[in-house]
Amino acid sequence: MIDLTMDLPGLNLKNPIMPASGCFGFGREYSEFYDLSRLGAVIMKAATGDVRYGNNTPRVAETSSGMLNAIGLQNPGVEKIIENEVPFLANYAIPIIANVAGSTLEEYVKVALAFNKTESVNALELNISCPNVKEGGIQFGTDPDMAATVTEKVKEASNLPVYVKLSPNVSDIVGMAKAVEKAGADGLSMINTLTGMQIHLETKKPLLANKTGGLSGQAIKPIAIRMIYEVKQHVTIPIIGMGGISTAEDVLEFLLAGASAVAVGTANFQNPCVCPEIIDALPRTLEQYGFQSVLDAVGKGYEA
Amino acid sequence: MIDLTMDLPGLNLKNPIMPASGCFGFGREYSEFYDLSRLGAVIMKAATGDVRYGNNTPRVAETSSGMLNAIGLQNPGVEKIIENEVPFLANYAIPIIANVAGSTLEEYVKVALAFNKTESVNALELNISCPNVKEGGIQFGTDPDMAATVTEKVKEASNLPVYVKLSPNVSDIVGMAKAVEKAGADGLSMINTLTGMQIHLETKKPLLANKTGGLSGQAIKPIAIRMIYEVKQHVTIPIIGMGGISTAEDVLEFLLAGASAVAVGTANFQNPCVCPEIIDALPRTLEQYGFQSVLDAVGKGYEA
Amino acid sequence: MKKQLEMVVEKVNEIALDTIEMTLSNVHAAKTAQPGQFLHLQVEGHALRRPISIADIDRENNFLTVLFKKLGDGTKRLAMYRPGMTIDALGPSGNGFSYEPSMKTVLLIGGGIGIPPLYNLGKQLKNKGIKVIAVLGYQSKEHVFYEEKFNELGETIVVTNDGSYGSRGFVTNVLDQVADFDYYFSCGPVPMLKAVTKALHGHQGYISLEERMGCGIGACFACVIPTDTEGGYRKICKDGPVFAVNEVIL
Amino acid sequence: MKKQLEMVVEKVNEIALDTIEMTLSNVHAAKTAQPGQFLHLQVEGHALRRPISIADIDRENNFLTVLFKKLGDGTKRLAMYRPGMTIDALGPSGNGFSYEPSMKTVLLIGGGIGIPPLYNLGKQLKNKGIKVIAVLGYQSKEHVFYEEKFNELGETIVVTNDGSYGSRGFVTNVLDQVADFDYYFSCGPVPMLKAVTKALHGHQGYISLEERMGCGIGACFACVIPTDTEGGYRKICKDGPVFAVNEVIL
Ligand SMILES: Cc1cc2nc3c(=O)[nH]c(=O)nc-3n(C[C@H](O)[C@H](O)[C@H](O)COP(=O)(O)OP(=O)(O)OC[C@H]3O[C@@H](n4cnc5c(N)ncnc54)[C@H](O)[C@@H]3O)c2cc1C
Ligand SMILES: Cc1cc2nc3c(=O)[nH]c(=O)nc-3n(C[C@H](O)[C@H](O)[C@H](O)COP(=O)(O)OP(=O)(O)OC[C@H]3O[C@@H](n4cnc5c(N)ncnc54)[C@H](O)[C@@H]3O)c2cc1C
Ligand SMILES: Cc1cc2nc3c(=O)[nH]c(=O)nc-3n(C[C@H](O)[C@H](O)[C@H](O)COP(=O)(O)O)c2cc1C
Ligand SMILES: Cc1cc2nc3c(=O)[nH]c(=O)nc-3n(C[C@H](O)[C@H](O)[C@H](O)COP(=O)(O)O)c2cc1C
Ligand code: FES
Ligand code: FES
Repeated sequence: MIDLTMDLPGLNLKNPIMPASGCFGFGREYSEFYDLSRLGAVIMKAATGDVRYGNNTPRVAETSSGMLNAIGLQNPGVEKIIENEVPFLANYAIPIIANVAGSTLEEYVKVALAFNKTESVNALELNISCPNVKEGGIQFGTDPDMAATVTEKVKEASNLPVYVKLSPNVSDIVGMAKAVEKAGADGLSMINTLTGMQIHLETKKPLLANKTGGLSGQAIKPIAIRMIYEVKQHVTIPIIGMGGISTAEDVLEFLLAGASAVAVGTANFQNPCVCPEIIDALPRTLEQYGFQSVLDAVGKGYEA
Repeated sequence: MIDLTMDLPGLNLKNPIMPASGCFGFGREYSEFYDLSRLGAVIMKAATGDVRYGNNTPRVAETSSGMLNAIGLQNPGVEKIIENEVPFLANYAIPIIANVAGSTLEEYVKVALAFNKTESVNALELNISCPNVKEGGIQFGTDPDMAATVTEKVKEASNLPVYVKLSPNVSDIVGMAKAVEKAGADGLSMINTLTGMQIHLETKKPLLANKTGGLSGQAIKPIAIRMIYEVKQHVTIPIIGMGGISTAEDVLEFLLAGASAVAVGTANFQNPCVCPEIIDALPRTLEQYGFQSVLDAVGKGYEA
Repeated sequence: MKKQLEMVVEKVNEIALDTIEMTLSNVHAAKTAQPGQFLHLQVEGHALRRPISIADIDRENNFLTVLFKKLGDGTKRLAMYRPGMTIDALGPSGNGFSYEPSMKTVLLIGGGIGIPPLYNLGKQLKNKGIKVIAVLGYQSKEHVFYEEKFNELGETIVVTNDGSYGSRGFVTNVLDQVADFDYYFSCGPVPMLKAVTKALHGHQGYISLEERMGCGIGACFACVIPTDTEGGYRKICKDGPVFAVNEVIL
Repeated sequence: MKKQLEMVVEKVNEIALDTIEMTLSNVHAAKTAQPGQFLHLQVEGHALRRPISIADIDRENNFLTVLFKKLGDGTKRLAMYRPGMTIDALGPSGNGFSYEPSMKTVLLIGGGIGIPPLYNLGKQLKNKGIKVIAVLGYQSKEHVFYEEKFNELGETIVVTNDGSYGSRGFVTNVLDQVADFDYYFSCGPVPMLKAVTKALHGHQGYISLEERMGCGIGACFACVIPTDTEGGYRKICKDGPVFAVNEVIL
C-alpha cells in the first residue's frame, strides 16, 4: 500500500492533490463531475474585503502550452463567501484553504479576521502575488519587506496557519521565501502566475482588457520546479507546489523538487476530472519510481 | 512594395530578422541550408575573454513548448572568434553583432576591446543576462547598478554601438532598462531565457548537469511581449525583441509590442530554414494587417 | 455526474468559405441537447477548449451538427478532423433558447457564424406551430450557408455586407421590411447585437453571447457579462450563452 | 543546399517489447545515407527533434529503416505514425562508421537500442568480404530483436541482463568467448561503452555515442564530448555520433 497522506500545518491530507485557487471557483461546478471528498483539500477562489466585479473582458487568452488570465479577483466578498460558499464545501470531508487577497494591508487583515469566524476553514493561503493588484505601485509580492509585513499582520489577526503564496515575478525568490518564513509563515505556496501579455493582431491591442495577465499552465512548469528546488534548500516550512501540473508524473517532479503537496490549476479547464484522475494514478507512479509514500519522495531531488 | 528595412544604431537592416545568439553558432552550419545574406543581420554566439568548455552534459532538456539549455558559454574565446569566425560571416553582406559575455567586469571590457580590432563587426550585444554566470553570487543581469556599471565600462572601451541584453528573471524590468539606457546603451535586446529546471524521474536528479537552465521557445513569448511592451514606454532606445518567435505573425506581435527588429532562437532547431521562411512571409503578413513597412508597425500596440 | 464526452466525427464538409459543417455522434449529447447550448471542444495541442454552438440535433441517429468558421489555429485544426476520429467535449453546456407555445411569430436574426444556433431553434419553433421569419447577415456571397434550410422554416431575408448576394448592408437595414413578430432571437458579433437590440428596443427578445472562456462550466469567471452597473453579472458559459435582452448590459 | 526532408512512413511494426521498426522513404536520404548516421526527426507537438539512427538502407526502393524504443512522449507519439503519413527529418546527419577493406574480422557489440546502427554496418562489412561477429545485449527475452538478421551476417552471441534468453549478464561477460578480431564497433548506453572500451583496451575500435541534442547540426553546442582535459571537444551530432575509441573521453 502506497501511503498518500501528508500532514501539514492545519491540514491532514489524505492525498497531496488540491485544486488551485481561482481555477475551481468554490467547488460547485466540479462537484457535478466528481465527489469532492476524493480531493486532498480544496483551495477556494480569492476572497477580498468587499464584493469585486474584477476586470473587463476578455479576461483569458490562450498561449503555447498555457494561458493568460486577468480575472481581477472577482468575488462576492469574504462575508458572502463565509455565508454561501464555505458551508457547501464543508459538506465534504476535506480541509478547506481560504485564499486571502487585498489591495491594502488593512484589507488583508480584514479578510483574515473574517475567516476566524468559521470553524470550517483550516488554513489561509495569503495571495500576495496577484499580478493585477498593487499598492502604491509596488506589488506586495515583489518586495520582501512588504511581503514580511503583510505576513506578520495576517498571522497576528488569524487563528489559522498561513501559507504565503509567492510570485515568480521576482529577481530573488529565495529572499522572498526567507522573508515571509521569518515573518511567521507556516508554509509557502508557489508559484503564482508569471506576468505576460498577448497582442491581438486584428485589433493591434493587447488582447486582454487588462492588457497584462498571469501566465499559467504547462509552459511555466520548469520555472516552478526551479523556484521550489531553490527555496526548499533555504526554508524549513513546507511548500505547496503548483504551476503546470497535469499528470501524476508532474506531481512526482514537484515532490522531488521539494513540494510537500501540490495544487492543480489550468489543467482543470482541459479536463474537469484531472484531480481525481491524478489521485488514482499517483500510487502506481510513486511505486514505479521506487517510493512507498508521498513523504518518501519530498525533496529527494537533492539527494540522489 | 512593403518596406522591410530598419535603421538602428550601427545596423542597416534590409529586414528585421536575425538569428539569436547561441542558437546559430557562427553561422557555418546554417549556411549549408540557405544563403546567409538573406538575413537582416546575424548575432554570433557569446564570446568570452578566453576559451571556455562550458558545462557538463546533458545541456538541454525539452519542456512543453520550449526547452532548457545550460551550454555554459562554450566558445573558443574572443581572439579565435575574430580570427576564425568573423571572416567567414564577413563573406555575407549582412551586419554582424557580437554577443559579449564574461564573469567579471574586466572580462567584459577585454572582450569588447578585442572587437575594436575588426572592421567586420557592426555592434555588440552585451550579454549581462546569461543565467549560468555570476560574479560574487549576484548576476549582472538582475542588479540595476551592476548592469549600469558594466554597460558604462563597455561603452567606454568599445567603438561600436552597444545593445544590452536584458534578463527576464527580474522583479522590475523597466528599472533595469532605464538603468542601462542611462548608462549609455544604444539599444536593448530582450529577452534572454528564464531560469528553469527539470527533474528527471528516472535518476531523481535535475536533468541538466548544471541543474538549472534557461527556458526558451514559444512558452516564454507572452513574457517577452509583456516586458517589451512595458519597457518601450519608458525608454527611447530601440529594442531587438526575442523569445519564442517562429512565424511572421509572431514577428508582427513583437513589432506591435515595441521591438524594432527581432531575433529567432529556439525555432532554428525545429526548422533550420525558419529565418528565411519568416522573411519571405513577412511582407504578406504586414500587408494583411494594414502595414506598409516594418517601421509602421513598431510600437503600434499602444496607440490603436 | 457530468462527464467529458467522447464524440465521434461522422461528417465534415466545407459548406461555405472557411465554414465547416461537422456532424458528431454521441448518445448522451444528442438526447439532452437544447437549441442554443454549446459544446466545449478540446482540440489537440491546445491549452483551452473551443466553445461551439449546436446547430442541429438528430435525436434518432444520436447526431449533433456544429458549424464553425476557420479562424485561428484551433478551428483550423478542428477542420482537419476526419470521420472516425473522436473529439473530447464538455456539454451540452449552458442555457439555450427558451420559447413558449404562446409565441405566434418569431424573428430570428443571425450574423455570420452566429447563424448556426438559430437553425435548430427555428426547426423546433416551426414544429410547435410558431411562425418563423429569418434575417441572416453574411460578409459576402461566398460566406452564405444554410439559406435553403432557413427558407424551409419560413420567410428568409439574406443580406451581405458587400452586397454580393441579397441586400447590401447589415441585418438592421432590413428589419423594417419584416412583418410583425412577438419575439426575436439573435446571435452574432457584439456590434451586431448592440445594433439589433437598439433597433428593436421595446420588443422582447433573446440574444446569444460570445466571450473567451477558460473552464466553460462556470468556475473561473472568465466569461462574465455585467447585468447592472453595481457589480451584478452573469456567466456566459453557465447562465448563458442565451440571455433575455434586458438581463445583461452589452 | 541542405534541406529538411519530407519522409513518408511506409511500414510500422512493433518487433519486440516497446521496440518499433519503421520504414521511411525518401530518395535523397536513401541515396546518401551511411551506416552510423542518424535522422533528426520532428515529432508533432514537440519542441526538439529526436535523433534516431539509421538501421538499414534500401537504395533500390529508396527506403530507410529506423528502430526505436518507446521511451518518453516523443517516441510514443512517433510509434503512432501510420503508413502514408509524413515525417519532417534532418539528415542523414553526422559521421557514420568508417571501415577499410583491409579489415579481416570485425566485432560488433551492441546494447539494447544501440544495436540498430550496427545492423546496416554489418551488412556492408559482409558485402566487402569482412568477417562479422556480433555480441548483442538485451534487457530480457521479450526485448530481443534482429537476432536472425545478425545470424545471417555471422556468428552472433546474445546475452540478456536477466538471463531469460541467451547467456545471462552483460556483453562484456562474453567477450572472452569471441574469436580474434582486428576492429570492433560498439553502440549502446554509456556505461556499456565504458565497460567495453575498458575490456577491449588495446584494440582499435569505433563507438557510437548518444547525447541530448538541440539543433542536431553542430550549431548549439548541446552535444559535446571532451577529447582531452584541456577543453578540447567534439560535437556528437556533427563530428560523431561515431568516434574512434581514443578520440573522446567517456
Ligand atoms: C457560446 C459560444 C458559442 C460559439 N459558437 C460558435 C459556432 O457555432 N461557430 C463558430 O464558428 N464559432 C463559435 N463561437 C466562437 C468560437 O468559439 C471561436 O471562433 C473559436 O474559439 C476560435 O478559436 P480559434 O482557435 O479559431 O481562434 P484563436 O484565436 O486561435 O483562439 C484563441 C483563443 O481564443 C478563443 N476565442 C477566439 N475567438 C473567440 C470567440 N469569438 N469567442 C470565444 N472564444 C474565442 C479561443 O477559444 C481560444 O481560447 C462560439 C463562441 C461562444 C462563446
Ligand atoms: C545519434 C543518436 C542516435 C540514436 N539512435 C537511436 C535509435 O536508433 N533508436 C532509439 O530508440 N533511440 C536512439 N537514440 C536515442 C533517442 O534519441 C531517444 O531515445 C529519444 O530521443 C527519446 O525521446 P522520447 O521522446 O522518447 O523521450 P523524452 O524523455 O520525452 O525526450 C525528451 C528529450 O530528451 C531527448 N532524449 C531523451 N533520451 C535521449 C537519449 N538517450 N539520447 C538523446 N536524446 C535523448 C529527446 O530527444 C528529447 O529532446 C539515439 C540518440 C542519438 C543521440
Ligand atoms: C483563471 C485563473 C484564476 C486564478 N485566480 C487565482 C486567485 O484568485 N488566487 C490565487 O492565489 N491564484 C490564482 N490563480 C493562480 C493559480 O492558483 C496557480 O497558482 C497558477 O495558475 C499556476 O498553476 P497552474 O499552472 O496549474 O494553473 C489563478 C489562475 C488562473 C488560471
Ligand atoms: C541553446 C541556446 C544557447 C543560447 N546561448 C546564448 C548566448 O550565448 N548568448 C545570449 O545572449 N543568449 C543565448 N541564448 C538565448 C537566446 O539568444 C534567446 O535570447 C532566447 O533563447 C530567447 O529566444 P527564443 O525563444 O527564440 O529561443 C541561447 C539560447 C539557447 C536556446
Ligand atoms: S469560462 Fe469559466 S466561468 Fe465561464
Ligand atoms: S545538437 Fe547542437 S551542436 Fe550538436
